[in-house]
Order: sequence, then structure tokens, then C-alpha cells
Amino acid sequence: MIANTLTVLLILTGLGFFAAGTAGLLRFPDVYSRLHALTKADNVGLGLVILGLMFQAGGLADVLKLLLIWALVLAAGTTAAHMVAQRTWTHGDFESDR
Amino acid sequence: MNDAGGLLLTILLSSLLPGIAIFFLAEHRRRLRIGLNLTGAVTKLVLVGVLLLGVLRGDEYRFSLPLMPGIDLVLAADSLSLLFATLSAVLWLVTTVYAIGYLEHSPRRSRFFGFFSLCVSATVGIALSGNLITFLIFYEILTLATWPLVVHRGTPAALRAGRLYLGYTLTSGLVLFTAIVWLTLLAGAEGFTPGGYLESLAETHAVTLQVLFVLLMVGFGVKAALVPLHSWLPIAMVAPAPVSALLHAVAVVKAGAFGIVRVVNDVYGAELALELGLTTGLLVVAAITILYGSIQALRAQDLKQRLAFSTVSQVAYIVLGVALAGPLGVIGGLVHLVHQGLTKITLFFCAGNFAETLGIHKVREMDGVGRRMPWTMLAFTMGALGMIGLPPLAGFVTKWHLGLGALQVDALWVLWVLVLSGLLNAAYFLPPIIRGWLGERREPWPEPMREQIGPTRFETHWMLLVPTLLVAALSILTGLLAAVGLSPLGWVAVIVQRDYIIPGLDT
Amino acid sequence: MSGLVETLAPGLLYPTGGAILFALGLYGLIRRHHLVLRILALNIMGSGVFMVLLGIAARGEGPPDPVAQALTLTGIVVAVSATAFALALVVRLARLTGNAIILPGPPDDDAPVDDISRLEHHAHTEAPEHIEPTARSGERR
Amino acid sequence: MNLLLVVFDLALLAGLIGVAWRCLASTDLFRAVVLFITFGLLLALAWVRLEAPDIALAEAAIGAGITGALLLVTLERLRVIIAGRRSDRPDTVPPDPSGPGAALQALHDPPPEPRTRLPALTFALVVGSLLVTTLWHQPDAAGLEPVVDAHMDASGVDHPITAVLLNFRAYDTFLELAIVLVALLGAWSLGRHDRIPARPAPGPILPGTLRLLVPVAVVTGVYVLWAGSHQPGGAFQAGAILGAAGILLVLSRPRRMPPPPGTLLRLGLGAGVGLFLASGVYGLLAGHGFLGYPPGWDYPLIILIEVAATLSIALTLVALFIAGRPEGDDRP
Amino acid sequence: MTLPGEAWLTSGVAGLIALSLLLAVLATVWPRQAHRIGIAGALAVNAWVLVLGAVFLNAGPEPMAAATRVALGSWEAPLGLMLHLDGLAMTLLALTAVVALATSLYSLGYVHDRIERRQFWPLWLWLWAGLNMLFVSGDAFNLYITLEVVSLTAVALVAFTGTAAAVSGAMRYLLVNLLGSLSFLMGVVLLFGEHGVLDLVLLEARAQVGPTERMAAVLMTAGLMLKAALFPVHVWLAPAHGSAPAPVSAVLSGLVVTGSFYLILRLWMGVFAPLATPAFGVLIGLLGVAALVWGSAQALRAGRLKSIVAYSTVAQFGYLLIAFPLMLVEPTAWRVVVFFAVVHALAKAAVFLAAGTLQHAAGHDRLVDLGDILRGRLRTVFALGLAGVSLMGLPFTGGFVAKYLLLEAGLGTVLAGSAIGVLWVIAIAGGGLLAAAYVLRMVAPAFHQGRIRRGEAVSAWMDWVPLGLALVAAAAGLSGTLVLYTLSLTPGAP
Repeated sequence: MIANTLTVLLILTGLGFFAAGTAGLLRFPDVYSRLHALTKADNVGLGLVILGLMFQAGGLADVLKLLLIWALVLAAGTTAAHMVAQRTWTHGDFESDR
Repeated sequence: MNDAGGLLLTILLSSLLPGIAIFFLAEHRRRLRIGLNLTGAVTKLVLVGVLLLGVLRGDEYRFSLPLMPGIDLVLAADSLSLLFATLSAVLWLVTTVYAIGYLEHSPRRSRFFGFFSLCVSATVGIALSGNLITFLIFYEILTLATWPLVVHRGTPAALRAGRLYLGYTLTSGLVLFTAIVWLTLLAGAEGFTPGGYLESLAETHAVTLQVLFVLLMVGFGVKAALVPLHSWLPIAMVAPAPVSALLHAVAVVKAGAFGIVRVVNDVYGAELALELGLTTGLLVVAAITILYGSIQALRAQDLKQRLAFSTVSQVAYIVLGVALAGPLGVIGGLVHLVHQGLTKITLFFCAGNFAETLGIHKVREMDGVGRRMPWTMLAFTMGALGMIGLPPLAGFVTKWHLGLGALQVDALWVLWVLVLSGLLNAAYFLPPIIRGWLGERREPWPEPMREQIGPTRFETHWMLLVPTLLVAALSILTGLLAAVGLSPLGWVAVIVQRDYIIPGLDT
Repeated sequence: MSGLVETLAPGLLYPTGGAILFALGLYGLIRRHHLVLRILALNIMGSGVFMVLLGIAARGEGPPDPVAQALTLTGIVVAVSATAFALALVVRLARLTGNAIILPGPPDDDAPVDDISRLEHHAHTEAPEHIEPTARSGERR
Repeated sequence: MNLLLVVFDLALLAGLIGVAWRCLASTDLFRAVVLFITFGLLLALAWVRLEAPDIALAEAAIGAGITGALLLVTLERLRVIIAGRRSDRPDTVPPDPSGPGAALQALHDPPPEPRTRLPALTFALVVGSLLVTTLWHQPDAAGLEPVVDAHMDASGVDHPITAVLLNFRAYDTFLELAIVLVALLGAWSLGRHDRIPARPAPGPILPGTLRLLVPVAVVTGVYVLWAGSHQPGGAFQAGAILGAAGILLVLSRPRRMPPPPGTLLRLGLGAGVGLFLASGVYGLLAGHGFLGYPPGWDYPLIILIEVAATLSIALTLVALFIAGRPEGDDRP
Repeated sequence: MTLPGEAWLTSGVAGLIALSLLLAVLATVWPRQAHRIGIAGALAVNAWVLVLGAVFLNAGPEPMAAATRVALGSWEAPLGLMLHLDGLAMTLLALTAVVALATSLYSLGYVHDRIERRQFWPLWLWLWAGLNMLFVSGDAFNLYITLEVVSLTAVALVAFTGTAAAVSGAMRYLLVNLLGSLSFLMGVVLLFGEHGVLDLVLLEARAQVGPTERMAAVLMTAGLMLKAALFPVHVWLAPAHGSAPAPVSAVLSGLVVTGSFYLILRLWMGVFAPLATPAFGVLIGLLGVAALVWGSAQALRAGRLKSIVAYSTVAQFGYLLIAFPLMLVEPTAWRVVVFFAVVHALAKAAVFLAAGTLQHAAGHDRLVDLGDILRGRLRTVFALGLAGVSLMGLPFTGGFVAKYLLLEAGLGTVLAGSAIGVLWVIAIAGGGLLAAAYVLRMVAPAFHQGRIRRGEAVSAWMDWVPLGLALVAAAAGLSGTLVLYTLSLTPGAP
């Protein structure tokens, strides 16, 4: 019973961070700040959602799988953000934004 | 595929196989080509002779190949088919020799002789076909085989003539095709039976049969050059002489006439045709064609044009004879099939000789040709007189029987048509003869047009002269020896006697 | 209200969605001329068909129908291979004609045609690359 | 509870249709491709909702992942060919007389003229509405699930979808592998391969992450392949994951393309189809019907075929990404 | 040698599919020997089809008995996939074998460049395997997959020459093909949604006249028409047939079009049989007449040899559409139509191969200045003419027998009192004339006077195969009874 309430609470806070990240994506003026908002908020949000799900997980294997998912998303997210930032830095904004 | 049928197949193949072999022959292999041609022609003649004796003895020949469920490709030899087969076999041999001489140094001969033998195989196929579908198959192959011959020279005029020829024949072929499919749907794929096989349908489908008859006549009429559909014939004169000879004396025109004979006698049967009033229509068309052809021949200045228009009218004699539906009339019609073949081929050979040796094309240029080329002129005169119908010659026999036939069926106006056309024949054949013998030529004759004719003892290349004389002799003999059993007239009497139970046969 | 909820079961909602996607893709395919957009439209139509199929699979109470799902998997793999080939063709067309657009009108019929049977592979002539020397794909035509 | 699901479904469908509409209506190609990738991911979500985890996995890996990568690389190639300019080397642009940057122009499809709008719209609406009405008339019957369930024990695997794919309808799956191969043959027949028109990303970040990610991807791929026999997973999903890893490798070193050895590459590509056909022919000769497995041997054979299929699909997807035939083919 | 019994038939069918797939896979894996594999394979498949035909004819099912059905992996329908062999499938397998053998031999000469060969043969063998699978498949989704194999390989082969015209033609063909496939698939999905089965025979048992069947019929027929790249999209796809290499366009116009027609026929005689209303038949017939007239008119106007032949395919496809109303009045007319399709495929393939040889010799195929080559290569022109005669429907060719039977069916409907039948008869008869016109356009220059030039050296294959195939097309006339008997062994069909 406690596990369920904990899960709901954690997932809700996680969603809150996601919402913040999306708001940042829409509001911030340039690429770098948008990247910043996305990676920070969404990774934390994902962490909280995964934490919430851990309580629902069947056994240790599932918990480890969830953690693996989180780790992979972290690695992929950071690399992608770095690549986008680097490209924007080397030769200006995307044409499509102009 | 009974063994007796094998003979028919070999006759067909005797000209087909050499033809295909010649197609693949290189242009310079002259001797082999001539060898193939002649062996083909001779074997066909011999085989047809054997067949002739066989049919005379009365034994059966039938070869059938399943083509579609319920419909077979049937080759059968009855006395009528023999008449046309012998004519085409004989004339093919003669025309081959003539063509070899005529096309001595011209290009593309392998192609010519390939299609030439294909053409004759189709003609023999038409002669020997046992039912309407086989007839149609060979009839259309004939169209396709003759087109390359007509356009052989490759000049724009030749191609225009070819296009017109195909236009006429293919459209009419289509009409014929639809009519035959319709007829087969109604009456089933029956073979040619003397006296026709459509009586059972007479009551119920009278009007359809009449419509079908008209369609069939349109289909055959184009090749038989009946009036409204004849205009391709004179224009096709652009083809080389052997082709014009083959087209007009043996293959195409006769195939049309033979088709009409088959339909009237062996599909509808004389009584049914009479009953449905089909013969009167045919009679009128034939008469108009005879007169129109003669008048146009009179006006034509070019020798070959004149001969072409005379063919238009002469073939209408055959149709007239058949349309009379009396025994004598049918005899007259059928016998004219052979007579016209022989005499017309003589005239065309002569015209070819004149053109090739002295470059004469117009009737006006024929003054004094009798002195320069006496033999050819003699042959020309004999042929022309035969055409006009002078008593001892073949033409007279035909007109005599046609007259009797008209009297028998008491169609008097036909008699007047015959007399009038006889006069017209004289009107357009006599001037060339008179010019030839009596006219004198002021400037000297050009030395032979074709250097390869070379110094020959005769007036032109022997291969051009001998066939002409041979055929002229044949046309004279058929006239003189008409009464003898094996002459065309005798053979036609056998046909009429054995095959057509026409009431009131009295001769 | 509850009646409505029953009717809007996934077995009916998703096929309807799939049909709408199919029609949307068709509209896009007809309207847009750029080949990449047309390929995207075809992919969206494909997804529409698969949505209808999987919606049908989810019908009825029990577990979803594995045959329909297997067919969808096959369809997706076929779709990706067709798309990959189409994109390779688009690149080839762009290299030949300079743009990746197929106009709606009928093609000009008498364009000069040389045929491969006459090609001999003597020297491998590298087409001079005006941009920069990436190894141009073997222009054997 | 049911109401919540309906709301979720409607939201998801609205999202899907909206994204699809924006994707097709956008004039800039790059925007269209990005929207298409999001459409793919949303689609994966829809398949999860329709209780089809295998398909969701495949859609995410193949539909959104591989197709997205192919589209992006095609855009870059088009940009290089048409505009004659590479996005990461602005200085190489030849003086461009024709108005706005040709690059922009290359990947920009002007909105179509309104003339064809009405007929196309009516046609699409007619087709759509006919489809919807037909679907509404269809009975709510369960499909072949009971039949499959009845034969599951004889199929040699526990997971129904793998059973259908590799046993009951093995012929379709074989042809599917063949189509992937044929698509590659078609792409190869168009021309020899050229390097990906991009400069390697400077800095250690990408190679470093790849060194971490690629092994994990390989392990996941093998796991998904192995799990396929008793739970969602299988050859195609595993092949896609490995293919994606391969594409990452290719992207990390775009210039130094490792020239694949001719015969080995061909054998790898043909492994899946070849093995499947060999087992099928054996089944035919041994009397179990073409593509049938001898009793008792079906599980090992299926696993063997799945491994070969995964290898082939991964190689084919990477080769399709490179989209050009190796030089080896052109040596006489 | 005693022919194996009827039991061998089932494994014979599966064996044929296995053999053609084996060839394709071998050629893919071993491209340097692909052409040798191809030729050996072509002979092997032809031998196999011959034996299969022999066994089918004497040990095959009586007309009313069930067709030979092969359960793949011994899983019976509705779960497993069934192969389906009956008279119709057998005839088309034989046709595919003959045309494919001729095209393979021709390709030996046509694609003689070592590097081209390595790509041509695997694609070609996959296309042939796809066609074989298409004709024996008995499952709706399997049909979609085999159609996809056929389409992708066909498009790759159309783009093979690599010129701008060929690649843009291939791109248009691919877009139309993918749209056709998706439309076909949507039809299959609708049928699956309604009946829960995919096997054609089971579907036929359960199909009744309802909204699903009607919508599925429209979608699947439209899809197949699109894939045949003919009517109603042929305006947009003219170069697809024309600018492809000659052997490919021969197969496209011959087999792929016949494959689409076969599927339409199979569906409308089986699953959608109850839907075939006379009004629908007349509509399809009018479409056919329009295709016939438009195709012939374009063929008379086209400037290039291969375009003329491509447009004549559109015209001849019109014939097949005209046959639909005939089948409604007289059910057994479908056999005549299939025979016509078989003969047309042979003749059209021969014409395309001959056109390919002439184009290779001249370096171009603009009809205006092709005269000297036509005069130089009489053997190829004769092949073109002979096959053209078969297209015209004149004796002595297969076309003549086919046209006879079509006219017989047409007149049968007229005599049965359908007034519109007269239009069909006129169209069938008139079509032959139009065909004569554009065949003459191609052949006539050979008879003009003028320069004679042999042009580029042409390999022996390219010289003799068109003639051989044209002779086979002519000999098809003799096979009328045999083919129609085989077609009658189709259970379920009228």
C-alpha cells in the first residue's frame, strides 16, 4: 500500500520536472539554454519516475534493468546535447531556425 | 493425321520448306537458290499430279490438326480444290523461271523468293482447305506474304501501294474473320460439303444468313477485286512483273474468286443461295464489275494498268458464272478460273518482256514491236484474242458456257452484258495488237535495256521468253482441246457432275 | 456515458485512427512533390495500415492475436527496406537530375536513351568532383 | 479505469495525427524528418497500448531509429549534391548567385499550389470515410489467437509471435528477409558507395561514449535475440539494435570507411536467408513440408536461424545506411 | 520413364519454389558467377516446370476436384500458409518459365559487361523467383509479400541503365508500386478484420456481399492496377517500360503485367465473385476500350521504338479489361482471356527483345533514323514482324487463335442478347487493325530503299533469341487446345 502511494508521489514529481524541462524548451531564447533545460530537467524527472517504478518492479533483475535504462538515457542524452551544442558553436544556428 | 492426309501436307511443305531455307540464304548463293526454287516447284507439280490421279480414282484425302476445342485445321482434296491447286502448281513453276530471269541482278532476291514461296504455299493451302476456318487462316497468310512482294522495290510509290493494299485486305480480312466466327457459332465448324450445310438454319436465321453472306462477299470481294473494293489492284501494278503476274493470274485475285465459289456452292449451297435471293445481288455486282473494268481498261494508257483493269472484269466472269447457279453457268465460271489464269499470265509475261527489254510501258510506244520481238508479240496476240473470246481459243469456251448458263436460268440481260463486254474487250485489246504488227517505228529500237540480257540468239533473255511461249501454248491448247477428258473443261464437267446435284443437269 | 466508453474500445478506436492516417498519408502523397516528403507520406500510410491491423488484433477479450502482430512486424521490416531503397534512388536521381522532385506531368517521352549493353568497362573514369574529392560513387554510366 | 484509457487513447491518436499532419505540411525537410521520428516514437507508444510489445520494440528500433537515421543521411547527401555545399564546411560554398542559400533552397519544398488542393482533399476524405465506415461495420471477433494457442506446444517456442513468425508462417518471414536483401541489391545496383559527407566530430566525447555504448548495445541485442523465444524480442528487433550500433560506428569515423572484405560481407548478408532456405529444403526432403522442422529439432533450428537472421539484418541495415556497393564488386 | 504419381505433385510445387529461391540466394552470395548460376538455373527451372506440368496434366485433379494445395511446414490453413496449384497457376508458371528462359539467354548477350552482370543477374533471379511464388501463392498476405519482392526487383531493374530517364522512370514506378502495395495490403487487412482468415480458399468460402468485401475489392483491384503500371496511371509511367533495358521491359510488359492481371482474375473469380455485377463489368469494359484506343493512338505517335511497344502494352491490356464484361455474360470466357494474356506475353516479350537488339545495333532507337539498321538486320526485323503479327491476331500465330476465341466469346454475348456486346466485338476486331498500324510503322522502314548498315556487333544470343521467342509465340497457336484443357482443370472456377 505504501509502495503504491510512494510510486504515485515520485512519478508525479518526476512529471513535474519533465513539465519544467518542456517549458524551458519552449521559453528559452537560444540553443544552449534550451539544451541545458532539456538535459537537466528531463534526466532528473526520468530518475524520479524510474525510482517510483522500482517499487512496482517484480524482482531484483527488473530493478537493475530500470537502472540500466536510466544510465543509458543519461549517457545518450549527454552525448547528444554535446554534439548539438558543438555543431551550433562551430557554425551558427540551424538554418531552419532563421 | 491419317496417312492419306500426309500427301496434302507434303504438297503444302514442298514450297514452304524451300521458302524458309531461302530466307536464311545469303544473297550471293544464286545457284543454290535457283536449285531450291526449281526443286520445290517441280516436286509440287508432281505431287499435285499424283493427287489428281488419286482424286480421279475417287479415294479420300483428309488431314486435320486440332486448333481449338471443337475446331480443327482441315486439309481436304476434292475435285474443286484440285482445279485451283493444279492451276497454281503449274503457273508457280512457270512464274519461278520467269522471276529468276527477270530479277537477274537485282538486290534482295533471297527475301523475294522466300516470300514468293510463302505466297504460293498459302495459295495451295487455300485450294486444299477443308473448312472455312482453314480457308481464313491461309487467306490471311496470303495477305501478309504478298505485301513484301508488292513493296519489293522499296520506292515510295511501292510503299504507298503496299499501304493501300494492306489497308484494303486487312480491313476486309477483319470483316471476313468476324463473319466466319459468327457463322461457326451458328452452324458449327463444318467442313465444305457439296450442296452446303446451312439448310437447317434457313428457316430460323434467314436474315442473319443474308447479312452473313454480304459480309463474306465483302471479305472475298476485296481480293476478287469486285467493283467498290477493287482500287488497290491497279495501284499494286507498281510491283515487279512476276509479282503482278502471280498476283493477278494465280494467287490473290483467284483466291478471292475461289472463296466466293466455295461459299456459294459448299457453304450455302446453290438452292439456299437462290432461295435467299443472294445470287441475284451477286449477279448484279459481277455485271457492274465486268462493264466498269472494261471501260476503265479502255481509258488506261499504261499497258499494265490496262491489263489490271481487264483482270478486274475477267474475274467478275467467274463470279458471274457462279452467281448464275445453273450447271452450265457454274461450268463456265469454273473453267474461266483456269482460262483467265493462263491467258492473263501470258499477257503479263509479254508486258514484262516489253518493259524489261525495250522499256515499253505505254500502249502508244508499242508501234512496230512485232518486228523487233516477233515471238513475244505473237504470244501477246494469242493471249489477247483468247481474252476477247475468238472461237477456237479458251475465252470462247467460257463465254459460250456462260451464255448457255444465262439462257438456262433465263437471265437474258446477262447475255447482253456478255456481248457488250466482249465488244469492250476487243476495243481495248485490238489497238495494241494493231500497233504491234502494223505500226512502224521511226527511231531505231534502243539496244536491250538490261546489259545482262547480253547477246542472245532470241529477242530477250531465254528465261523470259520460254515461259511466255510455254504459257501461250497452254492457253491455246486449253481452248483447242477443250473436249478432251483431262482438259480444264473436262475436269470442270467432272466437278459439276459429281459434286453439285443441281436440278436439270442435261449435258 | 458508459455505453460510449464500451464502443470506444481500442479494437475500434485505433483502426479508425489508422484509417485517418492512411487518408492523411494519401493526401500528402498526392499534394507534395518533393520525393523525401512523398516517401514520408508513404511511411505514414504504412503506419496507418499497421495501426488498423494491430487494432483488429486487439479486438475481443482475450490476449491479442499473434498472427496479426507477426504480420505487422513483417510489414514494418518491409516498409523500412522499401524506404531505404527509395532513398537510395532519390539520391541517385538527385545526382543525375540535380533535384529531388518528380513533377506531376507526364514525362518527356523522347529523352535520349543510351543502353548499358554498349558499355565496356575499360578504364574506370572517375567523374571530376566539383565539390571536394569525396570518392564519387563509380559513375559507370 | 476504462474511461482513463479511452482519454489516453484519444490523446495519443490526436497527437499522432497532429504530428503526422505537421510533418507532411512542413516546407522544411529537416523539420519534416524530425517530426517523422517523433511520429515513430509515438507510434511505438501506441503499439504498447495495443499490447504488442514486440512491435513497439521493432517500431522504436526500426521505424523511428533506423528510418530516421536513413532520412537524415539522405538529407545531408541531397544537401551536398543539390546545393553543392556541406553543412559543416560553410567556406566551401561556391558563390551562390541564386538568391537565398542554395542549401536552404535544396531542402525546402515550397507549399504546393492550391490548384490540386480540392481534388486531393476530397479524394483522401472519401477514401478515409469509406475505410472508417467499413471498419465500424466489422464484428468485434477475436482473430486466430485460439488457433495459435492450440498449436503452441508443437511450435518449439513459448512466445506466440516468434512461433508464428518462424514456424507457422515461416515462408512470410523468409520472404521478408529476402526483401531486405533485395532492397540492398537494388541500392547497390545504383552506384558505388561514397563516404558519408560529414567531418568526424572533433573532441573525445563521441568516441568515448561509443566505446561505452556499443558493447552495451551488442549485449542488449544478444539478450533481445535470446529472449525472443519466450518473451517479446526476436531476430528483427535484435538485428535493428545491432544495426543501430553499427551505424553509430560508421558515423563516428565517416572518412575512414573500413573497406568490408567482399566475400565475407556477402556471406554475412546471405547467412540469414541461406540458412533459412537450407533448413527449409531439408524439411522438404525429410518429408515435413518446405520450411518445416523435424520434430524435436525445431527449437535449436529456430534459434540458429534467428542468430543468422540477426547478423544478416544488422549488416544489411548498416550497408543500406552506407547505400553503395563496395569497391570489391567493381574490380574485374 | 514413368511419371511420378500425384503425391509427388505437392512436393513438386514446393520444390519449384525452393529451387528458384536457391538460385536467387546463390547468385546474391556469389555474384561473380551469377550469370552462370542464372543460365544453369533457368534450364533447371524450365525442366522442373515441364515435369510438374506433365505430372499435373495426367495425374492432376479432375476439373471438379480440389486443386493441389501444399501446406508449408505441414501447417494447414488457417494457421499455416498454403501453396495453391491449379490449371490457371500451372499455365502461367509455364509461360513464366518460357519467357524467363528466353530473357535469360538474351541477357547473356545484352548485359555482357562483367561488372554490370554481377548486379543484373541476382536482381533478375529474385524477380523470377518472385513471379513463380506469386503464381502459386494461396494466401492473401503472402501475395502482398511476393508482390513486394516483384515490385522492388522490377524497379531496381528499370533503374539499371542509370540514365536520368531510367532513374526518374524507376522512381515514378516505385512510388506507384508502393502506393499499390499499401492499397492492396489495406484490402487484405480489411478482409482479415472481417473473417479472421488469410487463406484465399477459406476467404472465398466465407465471403458474402458486404461493405468490407466491397471496400476490399476496390482497394485490392486499384492496388493491382497501379502495380501493373498500366491503367489508370500509364500516362505518368510511360518511360518505366520504355527506358528500361530490353530484357527487363520484356519481362515487365510480359510477365509483371500478366501477374497483376492473374491476381485480379483470381480475386474476382474467387473471393469477390459475388460482387461482380454487370454494371461493374461494363465499367471495366469501357475502361478497357479507352485503354485500347489511347494506347494505340500513343503508339502511332511515339517517336521511339521502345515507346511504341510500351504503349502497345497499354493497348493490349485494354483487351484484357474488355474481357471482364464477357466473363459476366459467359462465365467460361475467362479461359479464353487467360490464353490471350499468355499469347500476348510471349509476343510482347519477343517484340521488346527484338527492339532491344535493334537499339543496341543502332545505339539509339529513334524510329526516324533507324531505317538503315532495320534494313541491315532482317532476321531481327522478321522476328519483330512475326511477333507483331501475333499482336495483330493474324494467322498463323497464337494471337490469331486467341483473337478467334475472344471474338467467339464476344459474339456469344451479342447472340445472348447483350447490346453492349457489339461494342466489345468492334473493339476486339478494331484493336487488331490498330495493332497492324503501329506494327507496320516499326517494320515498314526495312522495306524502304536506302543505305544498309549492320551497326554495332551484336552477340549471337541477341540475334537469335528474339526470333526463337517469336516462333514460340507463333507456335502457341497450335497449343490452343492443350492450354485451354489445362485451364479447365481449375476447380472453383466456372
